[in-house]
Amino acid sequence: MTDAVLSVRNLVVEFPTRRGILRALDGISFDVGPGEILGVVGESGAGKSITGSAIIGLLDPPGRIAGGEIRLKGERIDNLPTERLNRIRGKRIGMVFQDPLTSLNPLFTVGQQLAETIQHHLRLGERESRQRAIDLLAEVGIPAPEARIDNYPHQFSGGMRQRVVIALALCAEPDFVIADEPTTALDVSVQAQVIQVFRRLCRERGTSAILITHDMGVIAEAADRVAVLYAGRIAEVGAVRDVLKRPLHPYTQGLMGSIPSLTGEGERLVQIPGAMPRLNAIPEGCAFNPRCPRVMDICRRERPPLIDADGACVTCWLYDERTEQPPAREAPAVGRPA
Amino acid sequence: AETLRWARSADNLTMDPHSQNSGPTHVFNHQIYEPLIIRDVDGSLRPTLATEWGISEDDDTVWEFTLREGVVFHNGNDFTAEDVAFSIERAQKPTSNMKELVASIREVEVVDDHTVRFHTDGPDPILIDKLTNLFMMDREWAEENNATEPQNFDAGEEHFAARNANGTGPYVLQQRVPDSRNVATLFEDYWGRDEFPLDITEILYTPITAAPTRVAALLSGEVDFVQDVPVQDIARLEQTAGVRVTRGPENRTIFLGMNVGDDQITHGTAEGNPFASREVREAINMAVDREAIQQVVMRGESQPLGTLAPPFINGYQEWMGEYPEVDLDRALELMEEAGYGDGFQVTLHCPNDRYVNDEGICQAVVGMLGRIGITTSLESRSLSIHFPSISNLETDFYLLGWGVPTFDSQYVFDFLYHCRRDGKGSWNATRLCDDEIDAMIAEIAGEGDLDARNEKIAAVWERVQEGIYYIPIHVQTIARAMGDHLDIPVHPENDFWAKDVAVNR
Amino acid sequence: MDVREKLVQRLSRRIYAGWDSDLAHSFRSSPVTIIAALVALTIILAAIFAPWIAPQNPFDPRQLNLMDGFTPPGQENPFTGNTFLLGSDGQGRDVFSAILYGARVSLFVGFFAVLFSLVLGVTLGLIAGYVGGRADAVIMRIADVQLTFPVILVALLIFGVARGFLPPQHREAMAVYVLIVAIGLSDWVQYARTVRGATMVQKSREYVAAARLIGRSPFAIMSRHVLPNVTEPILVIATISLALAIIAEATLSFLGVGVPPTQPSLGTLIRFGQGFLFSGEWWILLFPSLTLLALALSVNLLGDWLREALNPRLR
Amino acid sequence: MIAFVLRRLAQATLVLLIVGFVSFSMFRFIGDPINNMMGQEATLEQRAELARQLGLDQPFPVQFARFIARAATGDFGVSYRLGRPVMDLILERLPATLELALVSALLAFFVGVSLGVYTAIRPRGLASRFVMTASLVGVSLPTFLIGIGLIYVFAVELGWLPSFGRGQTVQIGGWSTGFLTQSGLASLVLPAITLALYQMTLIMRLVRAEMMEVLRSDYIKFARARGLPERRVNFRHALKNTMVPVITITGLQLGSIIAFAIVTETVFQWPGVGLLFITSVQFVDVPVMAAYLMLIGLVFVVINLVVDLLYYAVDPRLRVEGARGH
Amino acid sequence: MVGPAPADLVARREAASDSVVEVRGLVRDFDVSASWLHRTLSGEPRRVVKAVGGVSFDIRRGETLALVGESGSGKSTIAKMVVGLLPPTAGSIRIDGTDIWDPANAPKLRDLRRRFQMIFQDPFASLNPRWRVRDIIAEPLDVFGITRGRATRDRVGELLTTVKLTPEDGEKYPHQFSGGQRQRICIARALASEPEFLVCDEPTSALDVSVQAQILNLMRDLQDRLGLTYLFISHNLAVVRHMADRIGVLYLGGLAEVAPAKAMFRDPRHPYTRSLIDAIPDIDMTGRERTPITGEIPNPLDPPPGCTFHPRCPFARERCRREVPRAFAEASGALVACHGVEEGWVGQAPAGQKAV
Ligand SMILES: Nc1ncnc2c1ncn2[C@@H]1O[C@H](COP(=O)(O)OP(=O)(O)OP(=O)(O)O)[C@@H](O)[C@H]1O
Ligand SMILES: Nc1ncnc2c1ncn2[C@@H]1O[C@H](COP(=O)(O)OP(=O)(O)OP(=O)(O)O)[C@@H](O)[C@H]1O
Ligand SMILES: [Mg+2]
Ligand SMILES: [Mg+2]
Repeated sequence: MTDAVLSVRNLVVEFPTRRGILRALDGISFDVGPGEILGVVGESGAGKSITGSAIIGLLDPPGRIAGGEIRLKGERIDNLPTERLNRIRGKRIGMVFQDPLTSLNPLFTVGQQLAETIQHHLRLGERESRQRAIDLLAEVGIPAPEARIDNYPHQFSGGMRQRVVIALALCAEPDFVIADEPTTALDVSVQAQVIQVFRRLCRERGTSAILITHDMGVIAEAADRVAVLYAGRIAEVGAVRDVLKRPLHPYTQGLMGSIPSLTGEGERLVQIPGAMPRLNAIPEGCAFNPRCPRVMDICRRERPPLIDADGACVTCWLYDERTEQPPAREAPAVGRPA
Repeated sequence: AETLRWARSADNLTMDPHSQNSGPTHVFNHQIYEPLIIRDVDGSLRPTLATEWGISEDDDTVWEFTLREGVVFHNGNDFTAEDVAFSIERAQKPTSNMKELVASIREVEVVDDHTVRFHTDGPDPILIDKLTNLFMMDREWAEENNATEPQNFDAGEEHFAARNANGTGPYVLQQRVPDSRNVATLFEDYWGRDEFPLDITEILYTPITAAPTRVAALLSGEVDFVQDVPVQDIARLEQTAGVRVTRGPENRTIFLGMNVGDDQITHGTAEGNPFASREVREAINMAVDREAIQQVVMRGESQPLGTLAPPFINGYQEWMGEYPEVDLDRALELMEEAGYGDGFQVTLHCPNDRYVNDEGICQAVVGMLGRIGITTSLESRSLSIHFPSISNLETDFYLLGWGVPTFDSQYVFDFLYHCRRDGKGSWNATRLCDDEIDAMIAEIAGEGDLDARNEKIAAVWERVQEGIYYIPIHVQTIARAMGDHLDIPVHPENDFWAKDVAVNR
Repeated sequence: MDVREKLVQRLSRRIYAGWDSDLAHSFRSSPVTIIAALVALTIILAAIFAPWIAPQNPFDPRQLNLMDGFTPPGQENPFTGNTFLLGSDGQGRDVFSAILYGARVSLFVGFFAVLFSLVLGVTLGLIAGYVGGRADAVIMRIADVQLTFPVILVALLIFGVARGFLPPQHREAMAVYVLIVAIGLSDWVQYARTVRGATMVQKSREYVAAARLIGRSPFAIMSRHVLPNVTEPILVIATISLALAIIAEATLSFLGVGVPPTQPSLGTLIRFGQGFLFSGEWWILLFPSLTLLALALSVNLLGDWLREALNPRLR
Repeated sequence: MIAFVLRRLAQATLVLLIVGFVSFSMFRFIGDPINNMMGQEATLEQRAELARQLGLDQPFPVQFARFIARAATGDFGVSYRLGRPVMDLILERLPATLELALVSALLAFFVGVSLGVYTAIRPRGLASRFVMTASLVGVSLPTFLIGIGLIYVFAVELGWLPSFGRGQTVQIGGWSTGFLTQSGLASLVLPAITLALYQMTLIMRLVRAEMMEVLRSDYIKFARARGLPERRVNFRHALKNTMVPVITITGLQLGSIIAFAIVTETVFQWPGVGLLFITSVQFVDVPVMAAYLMLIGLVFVVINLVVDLLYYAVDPRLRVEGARGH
Repeated sequence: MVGPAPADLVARREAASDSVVEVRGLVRDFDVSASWLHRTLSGEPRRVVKAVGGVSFDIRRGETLALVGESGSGKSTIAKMVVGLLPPTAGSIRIDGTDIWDPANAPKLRDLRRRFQMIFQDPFASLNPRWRVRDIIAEPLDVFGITRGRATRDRVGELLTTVKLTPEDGEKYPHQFSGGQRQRICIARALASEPEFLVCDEPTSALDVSVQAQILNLMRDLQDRLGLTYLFISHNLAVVRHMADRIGVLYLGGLAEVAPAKAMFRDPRHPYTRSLIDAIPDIDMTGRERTPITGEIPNPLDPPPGCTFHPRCPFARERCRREVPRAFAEASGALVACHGVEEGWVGQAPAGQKAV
């Protein structure tokens, strides 16, 4: 896809640790089209945040990109020197972190933090920056922005702080935004408000985005397409509707089944036995094979490739032509646990 | 104008001239106060505030002094016979530390402004020798400032004269910050302006406790003159360009004192008082290896000795200086005889900033005594604690050094052998109280005839040597180091007068 | 909450978080630490076994021969014919033996001073942190006051006080204990503060609530539940303050208020040795100084390593 | 704000009272003040009379109140050793110590903070590793050895700097300063370095640890993610946040410099209060010990107060929440 | 597995009233005032957080009552009071008819303690990292003197098996387990004293959905097998829907509505309940628009007068601003504290349709 705003190919991220090299991401590939919001879901530790950090070049040391490439509008942005990266960060790629409390420097006013970013990227004067900051605050729905701009972060409520963080990420009008669990720390009622603001701004500006979360509800509501990560690998990428309604990968199927539903009659939840492996103990072949109800021999031996199936991409041998039983899409029906 | 930057290990304890009879105190005070006469480097007496002196021909209990004319105190007052009378009386007060020296003076008679007569209890032929450190104060100044009694040093009294000085000496005290800085500048109206070189116009006296710092200060040229040069550094200093070292024996013996008088020692776990037994003392005397101390601790800078009398003084005889061979077997036998075959334990108190390698000597002694079963714990401390504890009888076993400014045995007897009474025996912490000895000492004091007197002195020596009341160790050699623009010879009393110093640049 | 308290809490949480880090591994992968451990261990063992290793007992004056004095390292003494590995000092003490015995004194003082302050500080810290309220306020105010006075000052004061109180004949024998108390007393605050902070963190953890739920007494909770969880910061502080205590002892001995000169610690040996700075008997100063440096440095390195190894976020 | 200051002042007073109590107890119970003052020959009546004069026959609290009242006016009695009012002795020596402490504190603070920041920013650099290791050597060497070493190298072998004392001082009012003469300044160098070294190491390590912690925090990551230049992130965002806790601890450390000066002053024969104190300890000169204790307590309290106010100024969270909040 | 309930226990269960837990007028205030000095100087009044303000409910035997509400609504505070970790400011909590906070009942409390237990939110924090799992589980056995020695070992093994771990796991330390396993260890510990009543404070909110499913299923199984009664606390409505028989909705320390689970989701009565259900993201892609509640959660230090929800309530009228609504029973069995519902001016619009 040449028109993709962001395209990630075979991304590998490694952490050298005391016990050897830890592969946190292992061959991740996806594209994000213009104006598109890609949801990234997965269990804790699946590598969602690492994906975001890798794109913006902020992997915690000693983490490093060990393979693959990341292109922003066709231009490679992995392994850029810091000064070049600094011109991309904030200006072309914005970032929103999970915790609005800790994302803001407690010792500077909200206005100072906004203005310095605007000044730096847009080369505006002090007064213009300030004015723009006020406008932005208004845009993300902070009431009385003129008054609040000189407040310190701790004087804001959680939801407002998260909106300030979004304003900060968007203040230089980037082409692309990465939002890493932007609402996890918030209450349900406020969560909806923040997601709305985020979605509205992306739509209005035609900004593409990656929305990282483990809340399927948020994905369902805000994303166009979704990528499911499992143990540092992509399990499935597809349109939101397809993936949520008719998941292909047994893992996705289990995941969807384990979410208690509002309409279901309080029946037993689908339960995937076991837990996601640690990164230093990923089994051979398909990472999901020990937990998979439909495991085949090949799954224990070979890693499944990314397979195009029904307009979505899935890494599962079930959908490989070479395997004997080509299955159709089916409703989540992973066997009930014993 | 030339500043003499002068350092030694300890500060002078007080400016009050009669409060402490200690070397470092006197040496500094000599620059500011003056006695009637001083003892020169060669041991002779040199007229200072007195120009003439002598025993009256008619009465051998009278000394007559003719005072120097035209002498003024730093405050401008004239120095007169009144002041002499006042100073002597002051030195006789109970709080004085000089009272033994003037104990024999019954009365000071002011004949005229420049003549005084001292009337003594019986003849005192060596009175003059005792006056070399007896400084003259201005009566008026003392009275004005409520300083007519010497500072009671041991009681830590606040005292005007302890911090201020008004002497007749060549230098005027400008600043005194105890422990750190004493400044004195040339006195414009000094009587001896034309008599002495007086090249030095300012004296900056600093105590530097740490020996390496002191030596370093000289090597780096920050001080011009260092007393108490550590023996181990003499060689290095002698080889250093631009540094001159002078040395010579000091008129001072270093010895151990013991509590021989009490029934029970308090600083140890012995049953009773082992030191009361002559056998024990003899054993100790045999166990102390003076030659080893000389060779190692003193690096040869001492002369082992078997008596408290320095060889300089009147009354010293060859036989006294001899000391017993080290004989541990015999010593152990003696201990056995005394009933201390299993040994005993005692604390040795030792100064660590007064005499040459004092702490080292004590440590060596501890080892030597260990071999005859005496377990000694060593407590070393600053002279400023050590000396009061000796005068307060707070020690059973101690190291002390005794200089003899009078160059006469009587000085030793009065201070170290006489019982603590009648204003005598103030440095005798042995609790020795022997009426016979005291009587013998008293007889010397009364003897006008020098030969007869010397016989009496010899008798006392015989008696006290026999008693082994102290364990003499040695006479120490002292070394002074200075920049080579100076040449300050060693004085047997470790005295020194800045006014005599000629500077050769 | 006081900002400083918050800070302490954060620091202790940071240290705490490291309980499952792989100590052994990080140890093996740090050559500096291994060397430090070896050095520290050698000195400590040598000190403990000094009576069996040392050719001479330098504390026994009877074994000293003054004539051995000032023998250079490895050379023969012209009078006695003895040779000494690291030379001998002015009292004829074998410098090597003196170092071993001196390290023994230093380590003894250091170890028990640390133990003393540890027990005191941990107890008070646990009480302050767990009981809170008035007990906390009182303990922490006392700690504030104590913090005013650094080790040396407190130790000097206690020394002064002890000198005033103790009967003179016991001063010598008690000197080592006075040192222990003096150094120990000045150091408890660190433990108390850290343990208090860590305790407050632990107290808010749900396992403590679970223990309360089944009716366990505060004492049981403090000793069985909280205490094992605050050991890492205690260990780190203890290691580092062992080095500090050794140096404090040396400094006090240097200032002349330490152990008696006939039973020299490393600090006292250095005090003696510095007199020979210019005179050519370099070994009397150099070897004890090197030993002290090696001991303190290796213990400090170990403490540093422990601190980092127990803190997963630093790796 | 007022409440904050008042609370701090109240705490400070409490601290001083406790310190006062310790000093007073020392005064009262170590040695016998009467013996110390009168010598041994005094009669029983004289003793009783002196006891009455000194108020020693009063109940303990009254004595303590009097002691505090007199201490508040700077009256600590007379030194047993030097026979002079303790306050005079201390005031005489205070300038020396304060000047030394000030220079050391500045040195320790600026060098310590710079090195700390440097090693935090480049934790893996060769220079950082060297500095970190060297700093451990710094805390492992007793101050007195450092002092002796410096004297040996710079005063004796090289002869560049003086080895002891304050050099020439100039009297300005009651203050004698060594800042105005060349020898005074030269004399400061070695002791100041000796005294500063240990604190410098501590500050450096503290700054480094805090800074590294801050650099890992989310807001720094977020600042980076906004593309702010490295310098701005390190020196504006990170440093300011680092300084908040560092100020407190550093403040306390610097406060103890004065007390630490005891050793340095001994080695360099620096005529300050530390030297006075150490001699007093050897002499059991209780009035001086007590006064020194109070002095250190006061210095600590003042520094603490200043640090708290600084803290208050730097951290907006405190300003808004009021004095203390949960 | 958990052994069969002892005979006397069964008897007691039979004998007791239908309610295991009766909570009446429970109030808890937290004093968060500034220091005395500060207040005096600035003339500020005392500041008190009314974390829980007069909450009453019953939990019937074998039933699961869930409490939902936003952060700070007082869920955990209630839980802590119910299990006796936090004393209430006012009101009473009776478990099997015994008021657990009545000092007169202190002697009985030890025995009573066996009968209720708690499972905490964070499985990482609720296990002592320094203890082996077997010691952790054995602690209640020891303290209550239930078993000794070998019997304890066996019982621990049984309990581990009950929660689908193996007895060998007892030798390990908590950090050697995953989050879900750790939560199971917590459950095993809670079951050790054979309680009848379990308080679960957000037991799965720290876990991933797939693990959450394991725990929720396990809890349901245990309930079926052992006849446990749960007070289940969560802010996740879907989870609550899945677990609860009845649901209480908390807002700012007060119960807005208590209703049977199905009824509540079918027909939420209180406007706050409605907006909560509206705010749930629609995972089922029904095309429903999410309508977030407007406004911010009010400051608990300064709660609005009258009905605390009125500033955010689309139906608010004058009365709501003045008068605190009292709970009244609806025909459906729901207890609702709302003037609008009581007076009928809050529309009967079903959830999902915007009611502004
Ligand atoms: N600094 C690091 N050092 C070593 N491993 C790391 C580091 N940071 C992350 N990892 C590993 O990378 C994996 C992916 O982490 P990541 O933060 O991307 O997970 P996530 O999917 O965002 O999880 P969560 O939902 O908990 O945020 C984790 O298993 C973690 O162990
Ligand atoms: N110890 C305390 N001191 C002061 N206020 C407290 C304390 N504990 C709780 N509160 C306050 O009481 C209110 C209710 O708190 P509680 O913890 O019960 O809420 P919650 O519903 O459990 O929230 P969450 O979902 O965040 O756990 C909150 O406003 C909280 O700030
Ligand atoms: Mg993440
Ligand atoms: Mg809660």
